[in-house]
Amino acid sequence: MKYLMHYLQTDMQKVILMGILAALMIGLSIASPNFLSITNFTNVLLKVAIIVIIASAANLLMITGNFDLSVGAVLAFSGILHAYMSKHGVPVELSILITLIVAMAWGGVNALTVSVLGINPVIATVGTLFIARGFAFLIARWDGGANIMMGLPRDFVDFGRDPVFGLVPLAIVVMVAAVAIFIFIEKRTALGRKAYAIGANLKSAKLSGINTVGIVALLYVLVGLFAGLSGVLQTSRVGLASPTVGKGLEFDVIVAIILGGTSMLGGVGSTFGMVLGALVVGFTANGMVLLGIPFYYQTIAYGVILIGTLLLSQKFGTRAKA
Amino acid sequence: MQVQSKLMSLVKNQNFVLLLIFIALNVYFASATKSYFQVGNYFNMLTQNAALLFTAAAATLLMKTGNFDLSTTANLAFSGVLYAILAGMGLPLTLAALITLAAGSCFGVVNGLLVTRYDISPFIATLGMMFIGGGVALLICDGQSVRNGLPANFMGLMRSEVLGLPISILIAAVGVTVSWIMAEKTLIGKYAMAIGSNKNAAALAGINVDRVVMGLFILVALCASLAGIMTASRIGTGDPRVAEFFFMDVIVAIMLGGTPLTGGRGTVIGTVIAAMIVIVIGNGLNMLGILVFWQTVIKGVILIVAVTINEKFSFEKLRDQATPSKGDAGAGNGQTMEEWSLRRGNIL
Amino acid sequence: MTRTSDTIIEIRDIKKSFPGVKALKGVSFDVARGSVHCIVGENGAGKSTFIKILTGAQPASSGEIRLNGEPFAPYHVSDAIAQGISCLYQELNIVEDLSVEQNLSLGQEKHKFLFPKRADNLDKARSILANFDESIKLSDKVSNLSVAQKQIVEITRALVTDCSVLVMDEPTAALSLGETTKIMRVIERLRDSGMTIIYISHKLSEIFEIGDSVTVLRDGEMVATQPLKGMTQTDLVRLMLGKVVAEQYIPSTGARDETVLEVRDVSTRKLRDINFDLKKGEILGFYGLLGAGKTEVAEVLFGHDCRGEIRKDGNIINMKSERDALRSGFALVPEERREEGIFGLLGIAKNVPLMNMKTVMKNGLVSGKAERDLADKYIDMLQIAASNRNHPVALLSGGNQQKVVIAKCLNRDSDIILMDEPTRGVDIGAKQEIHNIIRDLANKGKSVVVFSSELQEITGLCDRIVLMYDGKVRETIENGENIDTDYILDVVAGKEA
Amino acid sequence: DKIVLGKIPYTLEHSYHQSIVEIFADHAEKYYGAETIVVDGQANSDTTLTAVENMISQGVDAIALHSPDIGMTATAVAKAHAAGIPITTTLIYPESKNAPHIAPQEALSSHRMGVVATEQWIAANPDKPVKVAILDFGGFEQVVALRTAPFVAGVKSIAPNAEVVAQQNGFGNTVKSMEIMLDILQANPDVNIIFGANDDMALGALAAAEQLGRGQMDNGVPLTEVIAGVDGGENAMIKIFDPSSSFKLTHGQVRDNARAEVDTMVAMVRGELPMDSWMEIPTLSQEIDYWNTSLAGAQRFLQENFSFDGSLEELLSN
Ligand SMILES: Nc1ncnc2c1ncn2[C@@H]1O[C@H](COP(=O)(O)OP(=O)(O)OP(=O)(O)O)[C@@H](O)[C@H]1O
Ligand SMILES: Nc1ncnc2c1ncn2[C@@H]1O[C@H](COP(=O)(O)OP(=O)(O)OP(=O)(O)O)[C@@H](O)[C@H]1O
Ligand SMILES: [Mg+2]
Ligand SMILES: [Mg+2]
Repeated sequence: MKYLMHYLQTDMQKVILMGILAALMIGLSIASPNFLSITNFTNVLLKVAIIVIIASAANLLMITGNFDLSVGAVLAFSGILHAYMSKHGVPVELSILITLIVAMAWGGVNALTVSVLGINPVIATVGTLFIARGFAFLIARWDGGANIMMGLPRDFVDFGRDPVFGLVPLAIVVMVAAVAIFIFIEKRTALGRKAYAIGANLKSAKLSGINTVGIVALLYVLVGLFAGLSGVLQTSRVGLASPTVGKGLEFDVIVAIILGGTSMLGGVGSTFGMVLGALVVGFTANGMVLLGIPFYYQTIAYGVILIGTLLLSQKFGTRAKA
Repeated sequence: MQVQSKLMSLVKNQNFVLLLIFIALNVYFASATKSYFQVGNYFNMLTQNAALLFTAAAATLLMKTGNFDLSTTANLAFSGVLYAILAGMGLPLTLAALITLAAGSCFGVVNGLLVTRYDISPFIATLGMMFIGGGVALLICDGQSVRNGLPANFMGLMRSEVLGLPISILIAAVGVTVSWIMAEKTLIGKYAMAIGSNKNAAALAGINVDRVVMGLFILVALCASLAGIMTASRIGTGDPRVAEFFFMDVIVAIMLGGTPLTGGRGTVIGTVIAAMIVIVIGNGLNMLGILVFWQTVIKGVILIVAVTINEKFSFEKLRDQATPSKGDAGAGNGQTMEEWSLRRGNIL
Repeated sequence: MTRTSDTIIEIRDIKKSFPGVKALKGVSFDVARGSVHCIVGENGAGKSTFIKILTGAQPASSGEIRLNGEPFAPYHVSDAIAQGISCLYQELNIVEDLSVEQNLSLGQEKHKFLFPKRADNLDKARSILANFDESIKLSDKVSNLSVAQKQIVEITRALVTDCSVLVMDEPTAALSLGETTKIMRVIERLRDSGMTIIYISHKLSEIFEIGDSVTVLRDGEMVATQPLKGMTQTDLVRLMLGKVVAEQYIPSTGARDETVLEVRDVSTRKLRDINFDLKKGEILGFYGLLGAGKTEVAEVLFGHDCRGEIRKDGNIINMKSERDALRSGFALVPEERREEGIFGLLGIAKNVPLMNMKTVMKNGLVSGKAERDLADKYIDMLQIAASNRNHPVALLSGGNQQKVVIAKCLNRDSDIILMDEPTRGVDIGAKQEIHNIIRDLANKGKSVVVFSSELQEITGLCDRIVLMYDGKVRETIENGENIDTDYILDVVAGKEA
Repeated sequence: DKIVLGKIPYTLEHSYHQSIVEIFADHAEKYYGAETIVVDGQANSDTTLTAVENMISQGVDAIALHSPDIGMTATAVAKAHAAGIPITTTLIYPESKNAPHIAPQEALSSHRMGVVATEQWIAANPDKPVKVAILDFGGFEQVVALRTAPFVAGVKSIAPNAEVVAQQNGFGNTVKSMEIMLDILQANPDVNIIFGANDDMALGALAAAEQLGRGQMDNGVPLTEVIAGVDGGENAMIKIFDPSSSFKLTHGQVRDNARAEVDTMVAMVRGELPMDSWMEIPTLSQEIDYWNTSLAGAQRFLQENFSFDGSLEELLSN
């Protein structure tokens, strides 16, 4: 009981998110007869999976006080690269491997500019965004079109579509794994502890001998890796690689993270909260399409949820107010 | 002696590097394509980007306080559509513009309230408003651009000239100058800087932080709204999907110009030069006939390189690095209790 | 000395609670016009909280304040300023990115349509500033000043404002003797000109020097308000802590013959040819006035660039970064705890192990139990006052934050511990504890270097004392029973011997 | 002197527009020795107008504009005319109607697709009432006029009781369309005719259907639904001629459009055509579907319009 009270006090935002989620579930099951079904939940999870996979790494990155706006572009680039290589004779496994390495290299570029050179993450990662996105289009063009679909080998799509153990789609398995890994990192490893420390006070962290540059760099590389992995999963599932995918994904990722209670300045936040944030966004979008509401209301709803959740947690959260 | 020290301080100025980059780009484009270095082309660039220039200049003041506005694109689209709707209803254009500005400034009021009164971080508050405003813009015109019943002089605003200069350039010049005066000559600039550098200190010094921030949010919203009116009058229609990347351009210009996201530093001049760099690159690459995808790549590279040069190798920085100083990392990382409560989720 | 004895401020039953903490539990006292009214109490007693309420920086939960007989409930700092209450807060509240001049007038500028008018009190500011430290120019950017200089700028700012009540929360914590004395003189002058001053300090000598009456807070409650005349230091300490502490130099028990550190001809832009040795089990003190270069020495030993030679255990070491220094066996308690020491958002338990994660790891993983045990160990050892070990450190009082920083550093278990102003802003009870800890460390064979601008701390604690002046080591002396403080003051003030 | 033609495509992010630019430049070079300058409009009226202005200041001889917006088109045409530069529009024309317009007859083909799709569905599933789902670009009126409205009209001409149960913005994007179509099919499992306002969206809809175990035909006999798109690129064509996939119809026109643009522009430059009078130059947007188009026809279509150099048959066989 005491623990519960404590939880309510410190993690109001998560409680509110759970409340919203519950309200969504109840409301939608009443409003739409087709809401409560395994396929629908699978659909929502599949959609949310891409966001959550990237956000699990990006969340810890944001806890250090940094963020990455290039994830959408890296995702598109990776999808295209993987498709391009697979189409031109590289075995799918090898192609995935190379793609992931290249995706980490994109993360490496961010690591270099932001962490090593100390360039502001907004500009630096927007720069990467432009470059990666530009090359995504160029690769598709070199392949002779605006996207790559034809001539992809069978096992290219099988990778994304075959369920694991014949049950669960791969993307969902990867999502669960990513979340588990990062909850573990966050709770049980020195890396997690140090990431929080870096976000809480960079200077203190340096003076305490924490390898601030290295840790932030590592997280950028991981975010790149996860963005690449998402790109591979997505292209395989859709069976088509398009350089236009993932536009605005960076905002989806950041919104999920922030809804979950992570501070953009770093120091606080949790993977679990991020998952809740992503689910709220995912189910809202799902519900609105189920109910046939035009897309601009969806945009508005997105904004209202974002601001509303924070207002609510502001109001009910017991916060040390100055 | 005097001249020399003046010169030195110019060279040490961060904006000097930006200016060099700007000049270099101009020289390159002028030599690479004959259609670039022409008065008409410069007029074009300025007219096309007048709104960006004055909005970025005003938003520099806001960014100096450590706040920023992502909802400018939404505001621009909303205002353009609203202006066209009002004009199409037969309202006199001046009245339509005034009503639009009033409505557009509501973005600033809401942003400001969320940030100051409810302690929501500017990122979240204005991102939320970006979604909401963008949705509303589409909603009021049902997703279709507004052009029915527009009066003949609907585009008059952007067509008229004063003393041979397109009016949009004049508006930009006036807007930039006003922001510059506010930043450099009035207390607003100083207060903005103080708020961004150390909000607590500013508040404890008796500055009404909330009022300054609120005022600047409204100022930026007014600029974005005016930008919407100008864009509508330029393209001759109220288009809800216009200028998608306006907010990004504004923020990139400000940050490239030397104002960090956390505020406390920055100059309007720097922003304007940086904005001109971004504008010139876009125009020049088009003139060179470079494939749009390569343009994207080149823009990214230039962005990273420019900001690296600006942040790492400007003369001012080199001098600072020579002095082992312990004060530099401090800004923005202070940890008073007040700040803590702010940060715990509110600053997001 | 003309003193009107009427009351300027009446405080009635002020209460303030924060989530989980009752910071003030009903404080009532009167402040006499034209007096210097001191407030003392342990760290976390609620002094700063009270000041914030008085000056409108925070609202009270309940209670009433009357100013000149009128109810006074400032909603914002500017309300208090408008009523003639000017305040110098405990934590540095200065805008790094502005110049000294801009800081001095911040928030108080006279203006016409927001265009500032030329300040007329600039000359006054300049002369006050020059009185303290001539090297500070009005055009300097504040971020280029040292901590102490920033503090002086803040004091000057408080002094140039026209006010009838001046509140000062530990103005001298960062200052050395010279400046402190000057501030004492200024305060006396202001009081004589009729100003009321509310003064908070952990340095009791200051309280006795200038105070007229004192209010003692303990744990949010008011213990006493009484005139200082006739009180002794012991009386005051007893009121504050409920016990008596006395401090005097006790030499460390170790042998002190093994040299662990030799510093030879170390120079930086500020330091010139620094030479000294450090023995095993020794407490070495660095003393000097503001800007003498103490912090700079600490930084050099903690991995900053320098010329010259540093030998540890006889081997030359070459440190390029803080991490190198830590690896070479140094640990630092930095001067600015808020910016360099604590992780404010994190709880105590997460702060403590950060310099040495191994102490909470089991099989390569962080063990929650080890973490809790470690935190409890230090909370107990250093008597950190916190409601629980997950209490975010930013919400602790200044002195307790300092203890967390020390705990973090002790946990590193380094051979050589550098402590820059280890007890700044720490109450005298806690200071005693910290000193005991330092002595313990030395007795266990660690070497401690203490950099302090407080002479009492240096003479009460250190075995040997390095006297610095203007970036140079003037002299190194042995501490002992009859150490000549006047001589020390002459040396560090640069007087030729 | 060499003629310089300015071409402003809607956005180069889609293969349709990439192809049009390619054929345009080819044709201009081959037949008229003219040079082509391409500036991307990036699907944005602001950027597109900027491109027009810059081309005017560069002094091109004529401009071919594919604008995203009707109102802006009028402005662009007026600006070009004021500078004495001939301009053509395509798909989206200004209400001012004062310049030649290349008009692909999309509405006809969209209508016909509606008819064919419905006929096929009803023939195979006479007992299942027709339910239509549409993915569009979020309310662009031109898309309504040329694609979605005629398609629905075509459907209704066969099945008067047909119902549009869902219409959402697919953002012209395969992945987004797939996600949205999953939700649509969840809410309306009885949807049996799906129209994507371009092939990318139709492909997204197909991917969604496939994930749900639908998207299938029995040798061209509709089992689960019929999907139609627009453009006719090779990605779509492969699905259309795969007898087991439910994406079966599309229409498009690239070559004739591009050529008509170039021919009109050059004629205006040479003074053979007035530059400021309305003229509609129709081109056929060829309807292609599994049931009525031969593989050879499709192969030819791809070659002519998308510079396709492979063999459709070969692609289909593996
Ligand atoms: N914003 C806040 N939120 C929560 N607790 C607070 C806050 N501010 C102060 N406290 C708590 O109130 C108590 C009183 O703190 P205060 O800063 O007034 O102490 P102090 O007497 O000034 O101590 P010191 O001598 O160390 O400066 C402490 O326990 C502190 O942790
Ligand atoms: N951030 C800084 N930038 C520039 N100069 C500095 C900075 N910090 C200190 N200095 C200067 O370096 C000199 C030595 O400073 P240091 O901090 O080592 O002195 P100190 O003896 O520790 O005194 P204190 O801490 O009391 O100021 C001083 O003259 C000071 O003005
Ligand atoms: Mg205090
Ligand atoms: Mg010092």
